[in-house]
Amino acid sequence: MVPRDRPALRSIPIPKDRRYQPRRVGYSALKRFTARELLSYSLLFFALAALLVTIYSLLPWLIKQVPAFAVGGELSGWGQVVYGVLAAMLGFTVVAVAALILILMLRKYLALVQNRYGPLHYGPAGAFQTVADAIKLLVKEDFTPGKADRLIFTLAPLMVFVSALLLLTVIPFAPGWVLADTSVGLIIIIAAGTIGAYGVLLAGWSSENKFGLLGGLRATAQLISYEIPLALSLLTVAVWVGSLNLSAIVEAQRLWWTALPLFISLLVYLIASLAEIKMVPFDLPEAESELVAGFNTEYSGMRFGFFFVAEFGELFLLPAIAVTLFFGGYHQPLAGWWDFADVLRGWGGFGEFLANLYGLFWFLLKTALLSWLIMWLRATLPRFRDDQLMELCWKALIPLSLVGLVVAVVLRLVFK
Amino acid sequence: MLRPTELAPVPGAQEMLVNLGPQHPATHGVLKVVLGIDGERVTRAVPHIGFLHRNHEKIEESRTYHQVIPYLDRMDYVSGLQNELPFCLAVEELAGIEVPERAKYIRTALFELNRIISHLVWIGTYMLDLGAITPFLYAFRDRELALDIVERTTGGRMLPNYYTFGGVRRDINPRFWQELTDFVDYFEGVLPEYEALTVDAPVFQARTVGIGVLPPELAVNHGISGPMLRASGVAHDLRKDQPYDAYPWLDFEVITRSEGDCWARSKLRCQEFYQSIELIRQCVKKAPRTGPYLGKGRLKIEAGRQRYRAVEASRGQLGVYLYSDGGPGPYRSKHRSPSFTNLQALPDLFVGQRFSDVIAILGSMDIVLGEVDR
Amino acid sequence: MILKDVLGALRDIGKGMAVVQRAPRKGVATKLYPYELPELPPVSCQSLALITEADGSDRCISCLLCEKVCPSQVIAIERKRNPDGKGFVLERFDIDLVNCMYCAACVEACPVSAIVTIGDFELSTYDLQTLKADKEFLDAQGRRAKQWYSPKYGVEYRDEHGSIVRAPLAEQPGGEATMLEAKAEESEQ
Amino acid sequence: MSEITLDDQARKLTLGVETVYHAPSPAAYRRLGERLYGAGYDFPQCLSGVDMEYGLRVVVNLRRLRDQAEVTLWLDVPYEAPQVPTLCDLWGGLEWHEREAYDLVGLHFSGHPDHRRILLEDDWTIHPLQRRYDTGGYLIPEWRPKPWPEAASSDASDQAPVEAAEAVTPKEAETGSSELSQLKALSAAFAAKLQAQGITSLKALAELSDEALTPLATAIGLKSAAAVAKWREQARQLQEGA
Repeated sequence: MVPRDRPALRSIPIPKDRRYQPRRVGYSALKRFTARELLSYSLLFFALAALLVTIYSLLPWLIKQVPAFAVGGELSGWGQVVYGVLAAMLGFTVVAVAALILILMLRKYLALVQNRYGPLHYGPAGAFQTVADAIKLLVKEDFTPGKADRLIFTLAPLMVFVSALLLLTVIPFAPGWVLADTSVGLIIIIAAGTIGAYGVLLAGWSSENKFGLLGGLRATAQLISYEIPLALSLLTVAVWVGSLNLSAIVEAQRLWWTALPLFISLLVYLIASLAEIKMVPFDLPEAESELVAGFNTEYSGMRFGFFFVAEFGELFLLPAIAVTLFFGGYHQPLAGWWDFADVLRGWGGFGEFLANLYGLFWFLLKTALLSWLIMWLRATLPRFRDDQLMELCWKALIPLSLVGLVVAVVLRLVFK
Repeated sequence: MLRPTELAPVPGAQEMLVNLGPQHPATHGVLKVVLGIDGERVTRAVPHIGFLHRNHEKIEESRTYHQVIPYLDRMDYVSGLQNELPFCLAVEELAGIEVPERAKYIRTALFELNRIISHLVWIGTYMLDLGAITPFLYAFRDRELALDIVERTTGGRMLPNYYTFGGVRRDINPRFWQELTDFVDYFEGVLPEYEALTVDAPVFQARTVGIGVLPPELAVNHGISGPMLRASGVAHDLRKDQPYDAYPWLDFEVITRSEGDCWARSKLRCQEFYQSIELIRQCVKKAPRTGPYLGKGRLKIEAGRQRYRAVEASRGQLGVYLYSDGGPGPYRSKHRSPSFTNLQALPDLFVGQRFSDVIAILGSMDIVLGEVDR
Repeated sequence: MILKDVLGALRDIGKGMAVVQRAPRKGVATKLYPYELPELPPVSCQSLALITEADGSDRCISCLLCEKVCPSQVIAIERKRNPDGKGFVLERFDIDLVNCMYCAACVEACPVSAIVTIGDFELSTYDLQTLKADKEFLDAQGRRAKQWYSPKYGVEYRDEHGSIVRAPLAEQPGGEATMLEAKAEESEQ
Repeated sequence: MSEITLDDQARKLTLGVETVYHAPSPAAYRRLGERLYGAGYDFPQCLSGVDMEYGLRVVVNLRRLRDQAEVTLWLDVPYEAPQVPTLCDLWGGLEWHEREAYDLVGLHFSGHPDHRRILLEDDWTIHPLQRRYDTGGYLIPEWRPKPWPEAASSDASDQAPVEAAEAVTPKEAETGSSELSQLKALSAAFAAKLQAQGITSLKALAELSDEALTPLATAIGLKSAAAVAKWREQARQLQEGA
């Protein structure tokens, strides 16, 4: 209601020495946040993730191009060493970048549904916020509480992170693009999850903090309990397909996804993986309003960063496993009828590469959709209580996963 | 401070003492509760308050009646306007100041608006306690709209200093009733969303149904008031039982629920949203559009007069005991804050519950530490 | 029975998820504060200021009322007899804006609307001593303020010549009573 | 309210709209409380302590939810014997209010299950809502207790002797105010603490031997020996100047 000839209240000038002086650079860019922006940035990140995964998957081939490391089409002794070092580094990068992207996307998505902007100031529409956060975590003081068990306190975050990293090695991103194409891929997935439970327990225990201990115990109970339905639902896939090799499982889903016959197992897997990620509604181990920060109460700096990256890396990896096992992996939907990848493969050597990229695209798309589902749940739900969590696991999920197993056996006997 | 007896172990329990607070995300301020925990089971709870103590009552001894009012806003800073009313009522009754009808309606409408503001803060922080962040931001989004109305009317958002003896301090702006109507219409539209995210949500129900049941006899004996008492099935509401301002002319029913658990308290507050909306509508309809906003009267209270006057604030019975020695200010004014009295039920409700439930119960009590410690 | 419960629970969860997904339609509620300043109503009491007339003289008549009514006792006034005329002139007018509660009791007590509320909320400082406001600072605040409010005169502002003008009735927040009073004054003129 | 049989000395007052029962003695207060509880006053509203300047008064506001009747209960106790029987076994809601009245006003509630300070720290020494303290928590030097009013006469003689450490016998009545102001010249805070130790003038302070001064300095909170010496020197100079 202020008339035009009079400046509005907002323009009251304040002397400079008394004024709070904000950064006024790039204000026009700040205002541009919309849902469309979110989408376009997610596409960019999508490309970045695809690039990283491509390099990661092409690593053996790249190393073989160096004559010293290749012997008759296979890696030489030194080649193996170089490959091992580079693969570990690249794997770390892939998980870290995936985590950074997912953290940013989660924050942006939560901001979108909560009528706010979210990170906005670093990079276009806040795109580099997580990078800045990562740098901040890296340069923070490496602090250990006085009473903590130093060795375990230091090693625990690494165990959690390595468990996430191990999952990465067995996932086929495209035909042939898999680091360890072992015949026991499913077993490795189960084993890796168990290591993470140890890491969380030791983190809570070694930090000599009551909240940390409570959080660690809660996490252990939760993770170990949910290993069972998780493993059982993974087992149904093995029963149905008849292989523990993930590539073989993906190849078996060219036409029909496993999700259709093994619907029950899929449901169990999704709920159990939510619990494994320790995300709402199963975030009891680090329930902020109850246990301050749970098992990572005493952690700061990059040690906390490892937990954080591992959690969000799992937000990428567990949906990735779900996609691999239940949603046809890198295949486009109904690839058994007509597959664009086959068309691409017809073009020869480079077409093969393009076909793999095409598979990677579908893989990442399905994974992103599943991750988004988890984020959506996180935006909606409060958290369960610890005993309800256990009841859900032991009274609902485990019987349900056994039912799923029986269904898988019966279906296999009938249809194959 | 713990007494030695409190440190003695409970026989048969492997107990760990945990300090819940004073700096803890779920204590809504600086409440400290020493919890004995056996596994996840709470074996004892000893609350410690006073971290925010400012001794308003001593300050008020050296202030005049008018100067006391700004201090009252600081007690329950979530619904600041409500704190001023019992003091104004007590002084008006002692000094015999008449309040014009229009001022009564203005007061009542703002009082109910503050109830909405307060319950919005509660719903947000309670969901935050239970692990959901989204309703918190929705609640604060809508609270801003209500606070804007308060600011346009009184000049302050949370600490308005608006009620005074004989009415209100300054006239409302001409668009006040229209603003109220607009807000109430909007808010009634959003309320189902809150209910879908809170009282109707299955996970919320799993966390709250049957948790922290407060028996009505215990509630009455402990002097518990407000939504906590009404959720236990006791129909005690000072708006109806000892009406003040415009409430005698408004048409409403006291809401009660019989369950007495955390869910009942939450549901009751959601129902009170609707009730407040309805009351504001009635105020808008019935309030005279012209007339004085401040009654005439001489602010002189004889020596030896005393009065205990209470109103039904958003957390319960908010009262003031006023004793006058004939001077220009209160000789002694004791504030009976609902949070302080409701918090006494804490050990009774906590012991035997799980650690997660403790948070749910504490949140459902809806305490404001500024009011507890005064 | 169990299936019905589970399905009902899933339906209710779905309802909540739908609410969350529909929320972005309401738009962004955040104000980017340093870049977007809030539209404060003219009555908003963010800070205090002293008003000087267009010729530079004080409105304040040194009646000490504000000093007396201040609940937190942060106003300190010293005055002396006006050497050329009746009344008093100010020697010192200090407000401790750190301890001030911004209850605006002084503004209501002031018989000449010399002390007013303004909407300047950007007084953040690293040094609290800068908020022990003296008369020069308060005068400067009054000169800088584009509009201000006092219950007696309502919203006022300075026109381009620097003289103080009362805002038109449509803008006055004071309500019907104040408006009618003002109308009566206008009709007299 | 007619169903309550009054104690032999209890007075029923009607102040405005309020009904007040004024108990003459702690025992009568307890009996009145029990009778009110028996009469159905089930909802404890408030319990306040008031410093009446001749003694302390406890005010209990009760409500009966059945018919919304309100009643007030008064008891006056002298400063020397602020013992009040507790009512929190009848109304659990008065427990914290009684603790607060003890904490801020200095009433002692005998029989209270958890008789601790509630808002202030446990090692706080004063009860700030008593009129003898100013807002800084220091003793007001001119403060004098008023004589006990005849109307509210209490059988204070049958009170138990003071046992609690907090029951401060006012020293101001015995000493002249000029001596007090001498002490105040040092520091109001220390003057109050010194008074509690029985030192009422600079002369008494300066004449104190070192052996006697050291525990005194500890008691009033002076930490280092240097601070004690400096402070004592200051007192000596002041006394010489006077």
